[in-house]
Amino acid sequence: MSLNNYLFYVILPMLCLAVLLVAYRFFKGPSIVDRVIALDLMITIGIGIITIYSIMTKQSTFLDDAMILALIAFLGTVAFSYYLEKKEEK
Amino acid sequence: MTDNYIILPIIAHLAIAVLLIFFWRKVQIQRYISVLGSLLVLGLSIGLFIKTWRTGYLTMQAGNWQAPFGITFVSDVFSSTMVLLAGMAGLAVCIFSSVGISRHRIQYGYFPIFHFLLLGLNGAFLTGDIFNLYVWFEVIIISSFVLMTLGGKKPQIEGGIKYVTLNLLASVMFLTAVAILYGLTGSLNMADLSLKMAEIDNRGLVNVTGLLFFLGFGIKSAVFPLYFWLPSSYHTPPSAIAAIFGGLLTKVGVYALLRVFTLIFIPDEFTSTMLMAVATLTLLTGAFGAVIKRNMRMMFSYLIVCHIGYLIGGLGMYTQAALAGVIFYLIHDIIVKTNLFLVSGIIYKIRGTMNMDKLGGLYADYPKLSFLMAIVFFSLVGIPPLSGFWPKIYLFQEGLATPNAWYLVVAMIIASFVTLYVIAKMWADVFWKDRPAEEAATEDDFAPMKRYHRAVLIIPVVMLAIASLYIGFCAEHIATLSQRIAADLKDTAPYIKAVLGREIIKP
Amino acid sequence: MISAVLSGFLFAMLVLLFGKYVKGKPAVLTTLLPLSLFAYFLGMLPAVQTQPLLFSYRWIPSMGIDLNFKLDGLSLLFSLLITGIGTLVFAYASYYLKGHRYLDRFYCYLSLFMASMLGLVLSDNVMLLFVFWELTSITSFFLIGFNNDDPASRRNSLMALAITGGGGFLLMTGFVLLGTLAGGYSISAMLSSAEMLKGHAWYGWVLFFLFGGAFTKSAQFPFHFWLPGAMKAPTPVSAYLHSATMVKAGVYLLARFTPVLGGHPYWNTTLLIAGAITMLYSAWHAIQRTDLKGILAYSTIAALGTLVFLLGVGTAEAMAAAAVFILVHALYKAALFLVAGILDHETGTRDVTILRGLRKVMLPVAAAGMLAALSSAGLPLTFGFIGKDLIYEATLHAPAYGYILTGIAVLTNILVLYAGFQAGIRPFAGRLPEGFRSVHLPDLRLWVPPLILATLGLLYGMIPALADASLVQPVVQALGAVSPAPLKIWHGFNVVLLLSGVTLAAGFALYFIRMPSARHQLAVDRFASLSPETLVVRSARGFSRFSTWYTNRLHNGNLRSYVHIIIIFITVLLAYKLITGVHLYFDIRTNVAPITVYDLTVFGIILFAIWKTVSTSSRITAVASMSVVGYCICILFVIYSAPDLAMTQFTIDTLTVVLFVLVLFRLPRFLRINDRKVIVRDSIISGLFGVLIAIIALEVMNEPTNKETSRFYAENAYLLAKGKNVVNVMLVDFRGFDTMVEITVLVIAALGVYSLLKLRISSSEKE
Amino acid sequence: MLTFIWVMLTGELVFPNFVFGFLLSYITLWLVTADNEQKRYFSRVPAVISFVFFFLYEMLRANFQVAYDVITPRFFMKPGIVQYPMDAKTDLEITFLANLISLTPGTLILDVSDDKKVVYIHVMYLTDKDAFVRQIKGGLEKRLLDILR
Amino acid sequence: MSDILIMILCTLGCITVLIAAIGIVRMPDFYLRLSVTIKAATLGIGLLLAAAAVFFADISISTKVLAIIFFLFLTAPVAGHMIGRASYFTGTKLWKGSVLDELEGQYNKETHSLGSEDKKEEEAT
Amino acid sequence: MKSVILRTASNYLLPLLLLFSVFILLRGHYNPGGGFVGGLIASIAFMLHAFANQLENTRKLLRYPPGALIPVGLAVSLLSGLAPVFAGQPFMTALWFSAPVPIIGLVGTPLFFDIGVYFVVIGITLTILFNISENIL
Amino acid sequence: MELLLIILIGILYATGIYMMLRRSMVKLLIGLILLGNGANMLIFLLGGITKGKPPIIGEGEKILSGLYADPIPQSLILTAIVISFGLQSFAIVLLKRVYVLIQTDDLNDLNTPDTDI
Ligand code: NA
Ligand code: NA
Repeated sequence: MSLNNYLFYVILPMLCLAVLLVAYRFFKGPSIVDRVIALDLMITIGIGIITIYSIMTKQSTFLDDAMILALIAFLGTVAFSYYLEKKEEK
Repeated sequence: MTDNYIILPIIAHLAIAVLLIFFWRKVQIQRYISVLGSLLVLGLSIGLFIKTWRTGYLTMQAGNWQAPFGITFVSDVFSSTMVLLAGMAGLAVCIFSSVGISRHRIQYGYFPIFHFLLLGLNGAFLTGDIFNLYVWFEVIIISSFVLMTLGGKKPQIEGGIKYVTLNLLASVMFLTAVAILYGLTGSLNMADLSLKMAEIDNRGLVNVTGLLFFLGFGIKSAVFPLYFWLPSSYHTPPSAIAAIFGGLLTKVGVYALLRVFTLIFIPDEFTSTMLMAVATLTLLTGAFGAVIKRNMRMMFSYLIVCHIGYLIGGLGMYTQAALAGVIFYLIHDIIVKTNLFLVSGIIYKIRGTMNMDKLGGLYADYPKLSFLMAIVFFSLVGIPPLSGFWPKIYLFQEGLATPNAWYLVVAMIIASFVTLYVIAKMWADVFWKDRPAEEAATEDDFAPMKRYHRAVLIIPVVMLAIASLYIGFCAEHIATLSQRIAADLKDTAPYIKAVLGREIIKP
Repeated sequence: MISAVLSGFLFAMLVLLFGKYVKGKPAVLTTLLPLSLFAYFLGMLPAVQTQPLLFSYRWIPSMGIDLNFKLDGLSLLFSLLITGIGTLVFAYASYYLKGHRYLDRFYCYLSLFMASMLGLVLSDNVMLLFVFWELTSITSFFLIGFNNDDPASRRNSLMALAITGGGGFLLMTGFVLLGTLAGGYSISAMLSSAEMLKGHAWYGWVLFFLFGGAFTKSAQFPFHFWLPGAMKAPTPVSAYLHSATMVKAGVYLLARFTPVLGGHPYWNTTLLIAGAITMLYSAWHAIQRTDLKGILAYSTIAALGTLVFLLGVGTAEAMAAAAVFILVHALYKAALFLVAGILDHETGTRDVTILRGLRKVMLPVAAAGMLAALSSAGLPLTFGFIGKDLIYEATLHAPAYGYILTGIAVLTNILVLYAGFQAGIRPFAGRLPEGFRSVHLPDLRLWVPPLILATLGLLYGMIPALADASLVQPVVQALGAVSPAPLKIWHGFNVVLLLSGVTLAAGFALYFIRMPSARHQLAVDRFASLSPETLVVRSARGFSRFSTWYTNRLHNGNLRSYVHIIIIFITVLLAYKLITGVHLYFDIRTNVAPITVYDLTVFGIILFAIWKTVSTSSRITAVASMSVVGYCICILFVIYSAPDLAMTQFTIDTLTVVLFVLVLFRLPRFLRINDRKVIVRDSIISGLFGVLIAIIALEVMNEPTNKETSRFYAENAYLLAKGKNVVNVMLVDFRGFDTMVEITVLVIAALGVYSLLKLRISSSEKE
Repeated sequence: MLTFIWVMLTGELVFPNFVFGFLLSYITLWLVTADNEQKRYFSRVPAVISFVFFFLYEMLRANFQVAYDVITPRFFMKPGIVQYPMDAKTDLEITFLANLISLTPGTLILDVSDDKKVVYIHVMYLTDKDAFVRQIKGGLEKRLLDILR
Repeated sequence: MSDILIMILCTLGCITVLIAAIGIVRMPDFYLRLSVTIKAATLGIGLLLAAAAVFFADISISTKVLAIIFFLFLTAPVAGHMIGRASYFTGTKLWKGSVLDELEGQYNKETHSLGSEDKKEEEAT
Repeated sequence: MKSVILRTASNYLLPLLLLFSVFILLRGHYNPGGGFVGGLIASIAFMLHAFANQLENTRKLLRYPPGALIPVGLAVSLLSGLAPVFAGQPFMTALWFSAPVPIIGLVGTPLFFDIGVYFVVIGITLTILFNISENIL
Repeated sequence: MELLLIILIGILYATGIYMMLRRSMVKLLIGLILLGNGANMLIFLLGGITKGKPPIIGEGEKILSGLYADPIPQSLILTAIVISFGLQSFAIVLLKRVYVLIQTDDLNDLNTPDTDI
């Protein structure tokens, strides 16, 4: 089994399964914090998918996207936690 | 042949705006820069107009990338006329604003944004690239959003939200249409599109695309039933802002419609009929609205809607004479509608209200000013030989000559009549009628102003009034101009040749 | 010629600018303008006898509109009336409005009006004519509303403008149509295509529009009612505009176009019927009135009806009669108005039930009034007699229904006679009441003008030849007919004379039997609800109500309903176009990328995220779900080879979330409004819209795309533009201008955000 | 800190730009930081490496435990929030400690008290609180502080 | 050879991620979910990235990968801390099987300041 | 938000992100990136700092209000577009220095244009973010 | 895949409009954002989609050859995204102003009829 096939038929489906599971949590909630961490995890797995995809297509360019994702997803989480605290304060 | 002169009216506004941002909060300096800058741009626009008039077409391939690969700027007589008009209206409103806009608004960026708006307008007029046009439209939209809500009073915000929402919807339609256009042709250059669209076999799809453009631009030009944002919002910002909006914003939509529907799409029978039907309803809707509104600026807003109907109707008829009428009307309308709102600004300054029931006595208090305003009002009505009259001849003529356009003619008659009536009624109420006694307490902010300041408010009105008198009395010039533009619009081959630099034989 | 027309405009400007000098004594000097013009036109008399004079100046040649003037008999007659009566009215007004605050404006309007009227009658180009036509309407508006603090004045001026202005637009349409059919706007040129026009399928429409203009201006039933209302204007104005000149513009128009369009059954029948109804209706009304100006107004309408009626008869005799009657009526009616003005001015009332015996205190005025009244009655030796004779002759010799027509004419004349006597004689007859003892003869500027007019009427009546060759014959010629016979005082004993006798006898009898009384007026007022005026006012109110309903219905302040309407409109149009114009097909098998598991995953998540965005009741969840949609799109961008896009979309989505979060925490929870109906309706609308867009996308995808441009970029990005990331090269070089504009957008947005957050305007500032 | 930046930057830009990287870092730092105490990073490289390995080992070990719990149907967890008195004093120390604790599966920093004396740790397998505290103190925190101080 | 290494790294990373994903679905309370996810994902993604580094075998790409891993390791726990703290404020309850909550009562609801007194040692929930 | 951990982390992330943003900016012509994304990343860095350290401190750190970058950036872009005009070329024609600069590669007006974009984007994003979060951060 | 994208585009447009028809201004903004995404995807789709070959000229090559993604839609979308970001941030701030004025984001509270100003 070549690397590409392995990635395509084994790794990617597993990652997709993982994302779907996390997405399930995102949609189910129940609380907003659950959604936030689900979102965070989805982005993180997204980084993984992009990484695998860049290996598959031999395009290292996509790793740049992975980098940006890694850097900025953090801001989103911080913003959400900020929201939650502020909302509580009110 | 490439000529950098074309983008001078664009760059100048951008440079002025940047300069003004450097002088953030320096109210007095900003006033001077802005007025001088507008003057400069007007000069440049005149230059551009003369150059274009002589040569027919000027092009500038930005970045020196030959069309259709780069972004092309084209100045034909039509666009240079529009730039010229924008320059005139811009200068007038700019002068007016330097006194008519409170210093707070100036401190918070009124002038830079004003120039950005004009920048957007000039860009939209001069670009030869459909996506670039979209971008310019966004400049116009965002600066108008800002101007609309500058100050943040509740009515402004209320109007602003409707304005913003519906205009964004228009942008989406525009973008959708651009997407489809690209999907069909792989090109964005309008001249190139003109050729490539003609080659597409699936005419139905081409027409659908045209329809999408119509919907996008239709919202911006406030045609029925896409006009709602206009009467919701135009009465809310300060008059100077309303003036530039009323004069130019809807017109740029019409400009785009004219461009797109002459260069890229040729209206098929359905589109023509639809345009005429829409025009009819626009005329009527605007007229009905104008009849009942007692707030002057609201009434003017409805009149804007109403008169857009003439323009769209002329486009629907699609003969050279009808297009000439549209152009003539456009020229007249830009000048007069701008002035109309400036006049309302002065009235507001004097009386502190726009409600006609509360207004009155202006004729007795300000006879000379009233006379000046009368010129504006009756130009709008089109009392011959004032400016609004002449284009109607073209439009009526073509309306009668076009088969099955009688309803449009009826609507035009009704619209003309209603305009006459509401303006006369307004004249009777605002100028003739005595001022209601209970309103006497409201102070007149105009009379106590320094003579110089008053002059600053009046001069632009005079300028534009002279312009509209010129349009009326020297109608020959405007008629020649309109006919030339209409001929250009009908025969696009020279335009395409000027842009693409090669001889084109259109099927 | 052009200077003759323009001098009035110029003068108006001068008056406006140097108004304060006009207000005092020098006011009477304004008379010099009409006087000199009168002299000028008088000098033209001999020249016009043979053939019309043409004057041409270029104005808007590219629209076929030039300053073409033509002085023929018809226009000369009107010009003389305009300037002649103008002279007298200018003089009269200088005393009548002595010391009025706005005397300067008055003269401004008046000279504007005079100039417009001159232009109107001299134009040889329909569009030019229309220009002046509208100017008369608008100056009339200003003159009727001259006493603008009076609400009735304002209302009536509006009414007059509405009717004449509305008619004006019809006329314009007619002219445009005429111009289109005839291939030009020149009236002279139209003469040559008269036959073609009459045979054209649109002849009826031309007439419709033309009559629309003429009837409204000349106050034909049912558009007559603005004219009595117009009497709110100062009396000199009424005399000038609303009796002698402007209202005759419609008649002038009809006369002018008789050679072009006349002679057709449509033409004649319509004019006859309209004229006849107007004559009878207004004559009847005239005798019910007690207000001097009311009486005169209605009798004016009757006269206008008569003129239209005569044009409708259409024979050469009728033309001659019309020509003479124009002059007759102008002379006596203007005189009567001026007299009425004097009475009003001196006694303060215009009520004929009160005014009595004033001959004792103002004999010259009484003389003027009496002469004018007699002329209007058509007593022998007055000009009116000749006029009436001609009318009867014309009706008797009419091609059809001669007796009926004659009957109508006689009846009208009896009533008009009565009305004329009421206005010109009754106030001076009888005993002078105590109250009027102090009344005295006014300044000669007031009483000389009517006297001149009335005397002229007598003069022409005694020596008809004076008017005949120089004035009447050229008119008849201009109307395209050959004058049957010279004017004579005495035709011998014939039916016409008998009719005249009957008219006079009946009229006198009526005068002595029937005293003016407010009761008559009241009797008429009972039918006011059926009068055309009421109908018009009612329908205007209905129109306004409808407008209110329509406008508020559509523009109800509710953003959502706007979006609804817009989207429905878009959907309907697109759907129609797609169904009718596009051959829908799609071949699924060719040229599509296979669907992979990650595609499906992303797609599935997007769907769920969208669902969540729509269905959640928590704002923050909606925002979070929306950002999921955005992130998934990023992944799609990555998968489909757009790394730059993915980056940008991702950063911007995150920033948008941050922005939302910074704003949202203040807001309460979502409103829970679960109106099922609304939701279902909205879903259907938006669903349809989405389906349409999808179909369009599908169809466009089927079309082959031309990749010429993108190939150029691919091949030249590095070689010419020295960059390897083609997208970025496009952004900064190939299409750098877009980027330039794009950052400008951002800058504006930032400025807007800043000012929106920081600026608070106090509501006291008036901008 | 500078080192990290520098490594990253040179790595990306392919070699011959020591100067540029340094300049850029310097400018950025000048622009940005007021309280960056200059320390001798280079001497600590071996300690850092050994720490990284220790940490990776810890992480893997804990991961397996959690993984087992996650995929088997029954939960064996005894979760709880523990107050952990820190030895770490400076912000940097606290941050490092907290991050590392969090990165270890089964434990998660919830917050640091305002007086910076204790951290609150959410622990998945809290059989014995004192044992847990001791384990952290002796292992992770000690090694970390060794490096940082 | 390197293919094998890549496969192994990928598989490990992938399993870790999957476990985290299962964890986030299965875990009974928020803190537990947070706990399992943050680092599992970090580790898993780290492994995947490492695979990429091996695959491209290029110094510039390796440093890029290192940078990403570094960022992840730096930010993920901080993010976990932020969200965990926020969730405690919003009153997210602990699982009924939890044995101890020493944080309870330590927060000042108004000022969000956090005390450190050791006051509730015996109160296990 | 009062969190020691976040504060510390953000203090270290800030220079890192800034550097990264410059990096993204400069390499845009050859790889994904460019002035726009670069600018956004820089602003995100500052925003993160503001979340952790109070807005006031971030402002102090910046010394100048971020809005000041707007006209500067716009002017840079505009001038780089205008430069070829003075050389007799159409507006926005790319002019390149003949010799490549070591790290960046070829230097030309498009690069300056991109730098202008970078500054403008930082300026506007921070203006928006800071103003909207005033009094709440 | 194109089919899925088309469905997605249709759904984005539909939900965008649907959200615009809600009473809450937040939903309205979200609707506009979704519409924007839809339009972007439309450009993306109609420009033709290609997997795994970004329009970046490889190391040592001088032109983009073989199969590559069309750069034009990408640059158009990029511009469109950025512009809509500007518009969105303005609109979000407008939302904030609205809250200050009426303490909620219910559009029904923003219907003051014909204010006299
Ligand atoms: Na607009
Ligand atoms: Na208009």
